[in-house]
Amino acid sequence: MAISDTNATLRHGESRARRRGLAILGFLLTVATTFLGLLAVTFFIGRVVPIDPALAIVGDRAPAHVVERVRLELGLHLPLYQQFWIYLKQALSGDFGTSVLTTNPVLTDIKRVFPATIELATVGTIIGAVLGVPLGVLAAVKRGSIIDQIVRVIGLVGYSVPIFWLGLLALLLFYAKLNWVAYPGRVDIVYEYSFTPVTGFFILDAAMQRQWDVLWDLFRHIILPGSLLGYFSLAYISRMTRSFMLNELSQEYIVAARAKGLSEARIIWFHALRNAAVPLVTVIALSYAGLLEGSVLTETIFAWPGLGLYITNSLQNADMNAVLGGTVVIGSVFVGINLLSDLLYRTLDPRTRSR
Amino acid sequence: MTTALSVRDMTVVYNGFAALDRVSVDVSHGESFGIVGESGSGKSTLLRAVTGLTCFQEGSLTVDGRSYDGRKRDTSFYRTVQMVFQDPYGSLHPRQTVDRLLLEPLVIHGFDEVDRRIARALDEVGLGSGFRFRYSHQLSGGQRQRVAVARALIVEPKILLLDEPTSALDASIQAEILNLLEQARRDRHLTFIMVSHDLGVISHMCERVAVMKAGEVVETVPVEALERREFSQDYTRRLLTASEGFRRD
Amino acid sequence: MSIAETPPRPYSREWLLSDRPSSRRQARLGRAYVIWRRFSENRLALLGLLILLALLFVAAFADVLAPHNPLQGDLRNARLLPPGADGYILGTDDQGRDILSRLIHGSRLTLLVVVLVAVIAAPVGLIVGTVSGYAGGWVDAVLMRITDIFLAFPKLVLALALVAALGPGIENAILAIAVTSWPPYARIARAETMTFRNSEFISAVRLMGASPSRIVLRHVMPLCLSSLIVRVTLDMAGIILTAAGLGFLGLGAQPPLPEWGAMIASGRRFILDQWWVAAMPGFAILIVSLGFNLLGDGLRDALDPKEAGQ
Amino acid sequence: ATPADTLVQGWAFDDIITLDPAEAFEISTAEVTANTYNKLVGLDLNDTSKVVGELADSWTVSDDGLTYTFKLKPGLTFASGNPITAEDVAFSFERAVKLDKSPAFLLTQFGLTGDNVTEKAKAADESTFVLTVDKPYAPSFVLNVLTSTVASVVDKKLVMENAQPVTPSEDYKYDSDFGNAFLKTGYAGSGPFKLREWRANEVVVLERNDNYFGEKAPLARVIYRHMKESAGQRLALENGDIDVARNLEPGDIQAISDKEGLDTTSAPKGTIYYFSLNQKNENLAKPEVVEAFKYLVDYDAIGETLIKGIGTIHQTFLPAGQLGASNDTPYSLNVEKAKELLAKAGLADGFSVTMDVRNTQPVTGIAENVQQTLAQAGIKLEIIPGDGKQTLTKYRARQHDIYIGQWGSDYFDPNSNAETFTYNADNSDEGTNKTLAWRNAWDPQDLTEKTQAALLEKDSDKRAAIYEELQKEVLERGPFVIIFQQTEVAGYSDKLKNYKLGPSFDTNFLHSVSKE
Amino acid sequence: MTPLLNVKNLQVSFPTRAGLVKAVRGVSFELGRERLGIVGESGSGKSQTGRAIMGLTAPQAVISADRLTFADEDLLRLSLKERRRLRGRRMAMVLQDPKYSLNPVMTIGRQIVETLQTHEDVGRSEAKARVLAMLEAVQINDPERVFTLYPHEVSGGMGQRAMIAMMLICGPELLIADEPTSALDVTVQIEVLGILDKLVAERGMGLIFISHDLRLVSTFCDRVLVMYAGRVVEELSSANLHAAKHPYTQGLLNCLPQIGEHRHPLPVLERKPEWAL
Ligand SMILES: Nc1ncnc2c1ncn2[C@@H]1O[C@H](COP(=O)(O)OP(=O)(O)OP(=O)(O)O)[C@@H](O)[C@H]1O
Ligand SMILES: Nc1ncnc2c1ncn2[C@@H]1O[C@H](COP(=O)(O)OP(=O)(O)OP(=O)(O)O)[C@@H](O)[C@H]1O
Ligand SMILES: [Mg+2]
Ligand SMILES: [Mg+2]
Ligand code: NI
Repeated sequence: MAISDTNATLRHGESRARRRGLAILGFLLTVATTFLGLLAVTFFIGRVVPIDPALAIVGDRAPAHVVERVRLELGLHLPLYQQFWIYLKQALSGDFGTSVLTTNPVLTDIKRVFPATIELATVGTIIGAVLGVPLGVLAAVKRGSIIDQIVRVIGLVGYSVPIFWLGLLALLLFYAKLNWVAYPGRVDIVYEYSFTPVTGFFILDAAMQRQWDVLWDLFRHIILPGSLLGYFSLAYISRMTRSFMLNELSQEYIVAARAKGLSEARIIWFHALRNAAVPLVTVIALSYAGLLEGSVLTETIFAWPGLGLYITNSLQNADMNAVLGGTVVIGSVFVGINLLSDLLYRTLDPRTRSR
Repeated sequence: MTTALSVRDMTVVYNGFAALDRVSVDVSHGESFGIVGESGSGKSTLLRAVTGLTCFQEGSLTVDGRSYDGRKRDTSFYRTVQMVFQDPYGSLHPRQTVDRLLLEPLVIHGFDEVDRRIARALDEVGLGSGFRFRYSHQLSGGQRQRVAVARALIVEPKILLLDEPTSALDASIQAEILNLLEQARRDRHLTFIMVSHDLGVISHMCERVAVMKAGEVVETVPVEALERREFSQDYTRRLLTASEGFRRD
Repeated sequence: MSIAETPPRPYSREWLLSDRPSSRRQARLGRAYVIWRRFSENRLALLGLLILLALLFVAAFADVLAPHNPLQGDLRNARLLPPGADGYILGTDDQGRDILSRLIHGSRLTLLVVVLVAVIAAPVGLIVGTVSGYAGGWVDAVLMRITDIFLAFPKLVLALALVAALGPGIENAILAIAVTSWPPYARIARAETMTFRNSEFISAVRLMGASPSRIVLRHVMPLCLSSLIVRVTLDMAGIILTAAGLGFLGLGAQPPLPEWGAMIASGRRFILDQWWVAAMPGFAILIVSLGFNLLGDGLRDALDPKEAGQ
Repeated sequence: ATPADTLVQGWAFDDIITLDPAEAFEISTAEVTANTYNKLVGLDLNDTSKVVGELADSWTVSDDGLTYTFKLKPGLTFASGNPITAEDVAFSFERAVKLDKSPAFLLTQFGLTGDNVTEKAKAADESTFVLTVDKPYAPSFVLNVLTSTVASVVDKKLVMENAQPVTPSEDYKYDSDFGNAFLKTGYAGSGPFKLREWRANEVVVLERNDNYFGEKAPLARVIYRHMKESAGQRLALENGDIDVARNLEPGDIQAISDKEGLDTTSAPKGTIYYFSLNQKNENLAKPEVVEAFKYLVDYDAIGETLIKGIGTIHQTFLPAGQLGASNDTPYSLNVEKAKELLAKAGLADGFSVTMDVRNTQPVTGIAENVQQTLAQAGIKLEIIPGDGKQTLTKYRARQHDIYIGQWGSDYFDPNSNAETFTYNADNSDEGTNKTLAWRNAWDPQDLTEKTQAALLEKDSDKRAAIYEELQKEVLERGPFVIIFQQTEVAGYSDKLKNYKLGPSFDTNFLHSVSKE
Repeated sequence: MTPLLNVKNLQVSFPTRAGLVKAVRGVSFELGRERLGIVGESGSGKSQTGRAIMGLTAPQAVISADRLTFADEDLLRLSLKERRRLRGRRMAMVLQDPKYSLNPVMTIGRQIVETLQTHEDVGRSEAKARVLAMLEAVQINDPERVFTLYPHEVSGGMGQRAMIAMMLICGPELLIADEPTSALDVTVQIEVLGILDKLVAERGMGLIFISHDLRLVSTFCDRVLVMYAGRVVEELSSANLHAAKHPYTQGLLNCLPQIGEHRHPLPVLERKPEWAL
C-alpha cells in the first residue's frame, strides 16, 4: 500500500508543474480578456453617451467654432474603431489621458482619490468582519434561538435598507441633531493644510506623524460612513458565517472532536471556525471588493472624495477619460482581490495547497 | 458463441494519470461477466468508457458487431447497452417522480404505450403502482435500486452494465436486488457486466471474472477457478482471503 | 408503514401528504404542500409573503386606494405639509402632492422594475450558466470570460454609464439593472450545473440517450431553478435598492413618476425641516425589500432543507 | 468651528473647468478670478450703469469712437512681485485672442484677430495701453465688456516662464500655449487674494496676496468647499463648519434668517430662467401656442414657493439693473385663456411634447410644476431629465422640443442678452451664430438688425429705448417663456463683517470681509 | 468485578416534524473487557446506541435509561463537563470514514497531540514523542512523515489508523468503533481490524464494534448483539452464531452469497411486523 501511495504521488508530481503553469497562463488570459472587455465596454458606452465630450472641455457657453476645434483635437471625427485603437494603445501604456474635469492626468487623480475609497472600505470591512463573524458563529451555534433570530433580522434589514437613505437619516441624527460626528467629508478643512498626506491614507499618515488631533478629526469623519458600510458588510458576513458554520458543525469531524473530549468552545472557535474560515475569506474579500466599487452612493451622501464619487462626477460631466480610467482601475482591483482571495484560500485550505 | 462486447487495449487518461491501462475484455452473448478489484483500480472507469460517459483515448470498442470510437454513441447504442449505478441515492433525479424517471427513456426512444410499459416495468422489479408517483426521497435504498433497474430495463437493452449495484445496500436487501437481476437476466437473455468488490457477489452472479488492479486487468478466470483457488495472481488470493472475513492468527 | 385502507379524501391533508400518491397531480401538489408547510413554519417568511401580497394589492388597486392625485399637487396651498395635515396622511411634497398617494402609485413602478429585471436577468443567467456549466470546454471559457467582464465592472457604475448612454428613464434603468444582474445568476447556475454534471443521475439520463439540449433543459435547469428562485427573490431587494439608487442619482424614472428612490432624492433637500418627505419613501423601500428578503430567506429554508439544517 | 483668519464658504462650483482667465467662462470661475485678478476697469458697485477704473487710472475715447487709451495707476504689482505694466495688459489681450478659447469672442467682436491683436491692443509706453476697435461702438458697451473676466491682466513674465511649446497647426498657428496649461490650475494675477489650489468638485483655496497694491485683505485665507446641497450647506453653517452658505434654497433661507447668529444677504443677478419652444416643432411654432404657454405658468405660486428668496418673477429678457431693462409682467396663470388660444390653433385636445430638464433646482421643481399646469390645458409634458452637458448638447443641436434653463449675461451690458434672444442672421442648421434664437429655430426678422443698431448707438437713452422695444417684441411673440430673474443669496455667520454679494457674479468681492 | 459498561433500557428518540422518532427503544447489555459486536440493518439504531453511550447524541434528542454506568461513573448523572473529561480519556470512539472524521485543515499529528493535551498535562516534545509512538503502534511505517501530513494526503487505511491512534492515545478503557472499516477496501479493512484487535488485546480495553456485516462481526468479536428497529432482538456468542434463533438473524446470515455456494435465488428476509414490536 505504501508503494502504491508513493507511486500515485509520483505520477501526480509530474503533471503538477505543468498544471500550475497552465493555471498561471489561464489566469493571465483571464486578466487580459477581462481588461480588454472592460476597456471595450466602457469605451463604447462612453461614445454612445449623448453628451458632446467637446462641450465638457470648453464649458457651456463656448461659441460654436471653439467646440468644433476641440472636437477635432479629440479625434472625435475619426471612425469608432480607430478611436478605440488609439485609446487601447494609450491605455496599455498606462496613459488614460487627462481628466477634463480636474485637468490632471487621470492616473494622478486616481492615485489621489483611490486611497480615500480604500480607507473607507477597509474601515467598513473591519467593522463588518469583527462584528459579523462572531455574530454569525453565535447564530449558528444557537440555531433557532432568539439570538439567531436577532442576527437574522439584523442581517435582513441590512440587506433591505437603502444605504443613501440610512445615511441621510444617520447624518440628520448624529450630525445635525447630536453633533457627535463631523460634517460629510474626509477631513476638516482646518487640518487640510496643517498636515501633509504622504501615503494618501490619512489615518495612517496622521498616526505616523503623531498628529493626534488630526487623527481624532479623521475618526469623526470616517466613523459614520464607515459604520454604515460596516453594517452592510456585517449583514453579509454574519449571514455567510452562519451558513458556513452550520455546514461545518454538521460534519463528522466535529463529532470526532467531541469524542476526543474537546470543549465546545474549542470545537466551535477552533475546529469549526478554522474550516469555515476557508470560504469565509472569499466572502470577506468579495464584500471588500463590493465596498470598494459599490460605495458610490455612500460617497455621494458623505461627500467622501473617493473613486466612486470621482467616477460619478466624471460620468455626469462626460469626462470619459476619467470614467474609463476609474472603471479599469476598479475592474483590476476586483480581479486582483479575487486573485488574492484565491491565494488566501489556497494557503488556508491544505487540500488545495498540494493538489 | 458470439461476442456481445469486446474491449481492446482501452486506455483512459485523466490529467496524465492512466485510470485504465490497455485493458482488454471480451464478453459473449448471454454471459455474465464480473469485474473485481480494489477501490480506484478502474472498474467504474471501464464501464463509463464503454458507455461513453468518459472518453477513452486509445483502443477500440465493439458492441454487437458495431464498433464505436472514444467519444460518440448514438441513440441506438443506448437501446443495446444500459447501466445501473452504484449509489441508489445519487442515480435518481431528486426532483422527478418515478413515473417521470421511467417516462424519460421512453420519450427519448420514441416508445408507444408508455403508461402500460411503465406499469409493467414497475411490476417487474417488484414495485407496485403505489410507487409510481413517488419522489426518490420517498423511497428506501432498495426501492431506489429497483427503480434504477426498471429504468435500465425499460428500453429493452441487450447488455446491462452493473456498477456495484448492491454495495450501498444492506445484505438482506442486496439479496433481493441480486435475485431481481438474475430473474431479469434469465427472462430477457441479457448479457451482464458486473462490477463489485465483493467476491461473494461476483461468484454468485457471474461466470467469468476479471481481476483489476491499478488500471490493468491482472487476470481473467472462470468463477469456478476462484472457488477452486486456481489462479495465478497473488493479488487475487489476497482479495479472496480478505473477503472471507477476519481471521485471528 | 401502514397502507391506508380507505384512500384519503382528495385535497385533504392526508391526501397531500400521502407517501404513495396515485397521480401526477397528487404527487406535485403533495410536494408543493410539503414545501408550503416548511415555508409556513417560518413566521418571518410569512410576514414577507404578507408584505408582498400587500404590495401586489396596493399596486393593483392604486387608483382606488390613493386618496389624491399622485401627479397633480397644490403648489400654492399644500406644499410640504406635515403628516396628518389637511387629510394628507403622510404629508405632502414640495410640489404639494400627497406623499401617500405617490407611494401607493409608486408601488407599481417598484413591481414593474422588479418583475422586468427578474424576467430579463434570471433566464439569461440561467441559460448562460447551465449551458456553460454543462458544455464545458471552450463554450464555458468564452461564456465565463464574458460573465467575468461584467462581474468585474462596478455594478452601479456600469448601470450609471448605461443609463447615461441610453438616457434616463425607467425602461433604461431596468435594462441597466438587468445587464448588471445576470452574471451572478450565471455563476450560480454554472456552479450548480457543474456539481450535477458528473452526478450519476445525469449520467443516467445521458445513458438513456438524451441529447445535451434535452439534459440541460429538462434535467439540469429545473434543478438550478430553486436556488435561482431563492437568489432572485433575495436579489429583488438589491434590485429595488439599485433602482432607488439610480432614481436617487436622478437617472431612474423621470418626474413626475412617483418612483420611491427619486422621491427620496427630492425629499433630501428638505430633510432638515420636512423629514417626512424623504423618510416616507425610504420606509416604503425598506419594508418592501425586507419583504422580499424575508420571503427569499423562507424560500431558501423551504426549498433547500440542507441550508436550513433540517 | 472655522479658524478666525479663514473664511470658509460652502458653494457648488462643479462648473469650474479652468481658472485661466483667457479660457474661463463659467459663473463660479468668475468669482474666483474676480478676487484674484484685476482688470483695467470694473463695474461701479454703487451704480451699475457706470464703470470705474481698477488698474486704469483714467481712459479716453477718441472722437471717432475707435481708439481707447488707458492710463495705468502708478505702483501696481503682481502677486509675484513683478510690476504691472501696459505690456502685461497688451499681453493679456494678445493671449486671450490668440488662444481663442470660449470667451475670446468678447474681444474679437471688436475686430481683434490673432494677426492684428499686437497692433490693435498695444502698450504705448510703460503705463499707457491703447485699444483700437473696428466700429464706433457705444463706449458703454466696450467698457462693460472690458469688465469681464477675459480682460483680466496676467503676469506676462511669470506666464511665459511657464508656457509650453506647441507645434503649430492649421487650427493653432502659434508655437506657445501662452501658459494656458499652467494657468488652468495655476495663478499669475494681482488681486487681493492669490489662488493656492483648486481641486475640482472639492475645494478652491485662496490666500491673501501680501504684494497687493491696494489695501491688504483682513482674511488670511478663503476656502470654498464644494457642497452641492442646500440642506447640507445649511447644516454645516448651523454647526459652524462653514461661515457662508452660497446655494441655499427657499426653505433653508427662511430657516437661516430665523436663526440666532446667522444672517442672509442677497443681490439680484443678471441671470434669467426661462423655457423656450423649439420652432422646429410644428405645434410649438404656432403663435397661439407660444402665447398659450405664457399663460400656463403659475408665476405667482412659483414665486411664493419654489423661488422664494432666490429669484423674482421677471418676464423680459433683460435682467433688472441693466440698461433699458423692463419690468413688465403681463402674464399670469390663465388656463381658460390658454385653452382658448389652443383651440384657435386647432389643438383644443392638447398635444404631447417633451422638455429637457437639467437635474438641478429650482429648474426641476419649476418644470414639474409647469408640467402640472400644462396638463390642466390638456398638454402632456414629458420631462427628460439629464445633467447639464447632456441637455445642452441636445439644445445646441436644436433637437429639443422645450428646453428649460437659464441665461446669464456674459458681461454687464444689455447687448449680451439682446444678442442671444433676438439675433439670428442665419436660421439654417448651419448657422454659425448659435444664439438662443437660433437654437430655438426662431427667426426674429427685423429684430436682428435692431440689435445690431443698438450696439452703435452712442446715446444711452436712445440705446435704452431700442432695448425696451426689443423686450416688448420678445415678450409678445418670442418663443421664450421667461419666468424669473435670479437673486443670489448667501447665508452667513454674523461673525463676518462686510460680507456682501455684488450685482454680478464677478463682483462678489471678499477683500473687505473680516471675521471677529 | 463490576462490568465496564452497564446499559439498561436505553431509549433515544428524536422529536421531528413527523412526530417522535424512536431510534433506540430499550437496549440493555453489559460489557466487560471484551469485544462486543452490534449488527443490524441500516437505521436499526446501532450508531445511536453508541453515540448515546459517548454522550454525542444531537442536542434535540431525548435520552433515557434505567441505568447507564461506565466503570464506577453513572453517566446519567454526570455534568456535561465531567462527561467531556471521560471522552477521549477513558472512553473513545472511532468513526466510519476517516475522510470525514478528521479535521481537514489540521495535520494528523496536531490532531492527535490535541487529544493528548486536552486530557493530560504534557509538554510539547513529550506529546510528540508519545504520538509518534502511538502512530507506530498502529503500524504506520513512517510516523515522522505522517505526523506532518494533512488528512487528505493519506490513504483511507492510513487515515483510519491515525484516527485509531488519536482515540487510543490516552489509553481509554472503552472503545466504541462505529463501522470503522466500512469505507475501506476489503484488504485494507482486514489490516486495520488486525491492528484494532491487537491493541484491544494488549491494552485490555472493552470494545464495542458496530457493523452491518454479520460475517465480519462474528469473526472479529466475542459476542454479538443483533439489533432491529431500535431493539436488541438477539444476543449471541460468536461461536453460536449458527444457532441463532431469531428469524431476522437467521435471515441476515443466509442472505449473503458465498463463494462456492450455489443458491439461486438467494434466500431473502421476510420482515415481520411483530419483530419491531
Ligand atoms: N473524473 C476523474 N478525474 C480524475 N481522475 C479520475 C476521475 N474518475 C476516476 N478517476 C481516477 O481513476 C481511477 C479509477 O477510478 P474508478 O472510479 O474507475 O475506480 P473504481 O475501481 O471504480 O473504484 P471504486 O471501487 O472506489 O468505485 C481512480 O484512481 C480515480 O481517482
Ligand atoms: N438527528 C436525528 N433526527 C431524527 N432521527 C434520527 C436522527 N439521527 C438518527 N435518527 C434516526 O434514528 C434511527 C437510528 O439511526 P442510527 O444512525 O443509529 O442507525 P444505524 O443503525 O447506525 O444505521 P447505519 O447502518 O445506516 O449507520 C434511524 O431511523 C434514523 O433515521
Ligand atoms: Mg467505482
Ligand atoms: Mg450508523
Ligand atoms: Ni452459480
